[in-house]
Amino acid sequence: MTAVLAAVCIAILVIMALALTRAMKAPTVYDRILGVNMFGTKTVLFIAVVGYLMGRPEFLDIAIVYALINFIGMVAVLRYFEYTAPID
Amino acid sequence: MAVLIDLVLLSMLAITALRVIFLKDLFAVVMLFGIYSLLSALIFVNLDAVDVAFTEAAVGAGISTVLMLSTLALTGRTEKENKRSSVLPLLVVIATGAALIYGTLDMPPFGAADNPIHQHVAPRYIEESPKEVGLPNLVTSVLASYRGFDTFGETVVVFSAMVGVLSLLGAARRRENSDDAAVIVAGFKGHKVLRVVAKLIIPLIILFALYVQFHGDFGPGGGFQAGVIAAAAFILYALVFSLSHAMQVVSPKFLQLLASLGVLLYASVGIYSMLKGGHFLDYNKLAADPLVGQHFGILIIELGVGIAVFAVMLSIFYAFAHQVERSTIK
Amino acid sequence: MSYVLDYYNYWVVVFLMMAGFYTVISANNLVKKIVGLNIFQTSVFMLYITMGKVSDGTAPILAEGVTQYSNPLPHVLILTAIVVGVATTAVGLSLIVRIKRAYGTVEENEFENKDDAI
Amino acid sequence: MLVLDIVSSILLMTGIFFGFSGAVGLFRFPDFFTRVHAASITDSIAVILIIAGLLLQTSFDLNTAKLMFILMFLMITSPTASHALAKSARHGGLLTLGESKQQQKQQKEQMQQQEAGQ
Repeated sequence: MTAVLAAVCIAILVIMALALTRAMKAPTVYDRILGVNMFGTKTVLFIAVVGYLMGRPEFLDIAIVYALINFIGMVAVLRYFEYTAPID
Repeated sequence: MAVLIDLVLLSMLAITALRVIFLKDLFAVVMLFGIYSLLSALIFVNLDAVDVAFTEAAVGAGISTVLMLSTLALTGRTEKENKRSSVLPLLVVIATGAALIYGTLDMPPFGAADNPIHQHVAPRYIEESPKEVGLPNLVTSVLASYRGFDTFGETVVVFSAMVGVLSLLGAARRRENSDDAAVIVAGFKGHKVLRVVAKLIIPLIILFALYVQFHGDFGPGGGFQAGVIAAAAFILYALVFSLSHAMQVVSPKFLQLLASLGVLLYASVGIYSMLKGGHFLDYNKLAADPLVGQHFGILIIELGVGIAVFAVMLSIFYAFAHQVERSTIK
Repeated sequence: MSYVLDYYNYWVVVFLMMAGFYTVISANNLVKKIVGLNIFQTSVFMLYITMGKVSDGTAPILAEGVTQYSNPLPHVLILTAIVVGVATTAVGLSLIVRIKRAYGTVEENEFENKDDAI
Repeated sequence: MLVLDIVSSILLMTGIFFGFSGAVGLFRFPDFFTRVHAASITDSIAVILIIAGLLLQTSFDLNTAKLMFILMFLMITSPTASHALAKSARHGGLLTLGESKQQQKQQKEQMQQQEAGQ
């Protein structure tokens, strides 16, 4: 079972790397926000899986905080982007 | 396995930091900085620093990003071209970097159990703290009980940061005529779905903040993290509905009162333990049995820290958001 | 190979420190300087936490059947440092807002000689 | 016990497959609105499957409650975030691939008319 969890961990790391490159190399700002959002949700899953892999499942509190902060950061970016919204 | 995760995360972090240097669009810089602090919080989780990851995620990726975004809304989004040549800074950076890397060569290897850092002070606290303080979370017991006076100083530092920001930006006053036409930028009026969902999850976030506040003794959490998460809930409310709505719910005057109440609560625990014959912030005297006294003491000061940090973070956000709204209206 | 594994953490910390340092020096915009400062700061936190890690230890929360814990003391130090770091960032950002209101710009090369004009 | 392990590893693997397809879709799709579509849908399905896989690993205790809370929270917030992003992009004037092609065609026709006009 731990082998499966380890494989899942590595796979999520690869997905996070892809989302990160999307966030870094984005044509428009909205693509960048999309990359950041996808990276955030994948981080939540990563912590949950690592918590179970290491046998310390009280990491789940941190996963909840990640989900929270990811959503609030997303709303803040959209809100303040509409203030200064020249489309580049 | 943990080493592999550590290596991959560190290299992702390095690439993000590199990318931040060469970006001109400040919006992208702040978003990548959000990812940077989220990634560093992940590395803290991997290095077994659970409380630190909690704080870094909530504070670093949450509050700092929101404050920087509101500053960008005031100061403009793109950085102008830098005419000065970048050779000199590069040389300075390379020189100091080489000296530092040379310095790390004779540091003890990473993760070895017999490193000098683990021999001197740590064993005493790992063995003694269950007997003297009785909390499973060693970090909270050291933070709140052994080093209570420093945490008191830290709470006062956070309070003085609020005083600094309010004196610089002017305290946000709740405009009585807040429903007049001047309030043009009234939140996401168009986003109906966002407003309904925000109404649904803000109580959940506050409930989670209370859980974190009182769960600090047994797992990751504590006063600082709880205060920041509660402030993040109200920041979400202010972002989705307009600032004046949020100010009607929690007025700035009430926040300043709450901040000073939190710091006062912390200090009164210290004074009370002095009245009972102990030193300042000596919780053993708070109850008949010292262990119960420790529990009371830590619970109350964590509550004081939580209230103070919540009020400080929210009033700092109010000051910034008030500036943003004032600048867009005129 | 194991030599690199022992010191990889410290080298990445030094690299991040230098990245933040370079951003602070060469950035023209004040907000970007603050971001560089935060990058520098987070790398210092990582240095302390990597020193406190024990390879087969777990998080310093007492649980039965666990003998080896990572060192909790750097965690307490860094917890305080993060909160104070945010407090200073907030004050720094409010100073930038005031600079923008006073000089109309936050680009360093533009308002350097504005004072002698007043 | 073996059945539980097999079922949860199947769930985890399919969750990873969907997550991976979302990440690849993020690069392969031509314009922004299809990318939002790819990312947000595979995000939700990957969250459901992976957390369901983890739920089978836990005996019924506090961790199950936390996992259910994460699942419910993500099910509420991640589609909303993608919706808000797409709406804000649309409101900000971003064109879909079809519309941008049409716009280029119109501009070409106007230029031809101006040349024909001179």
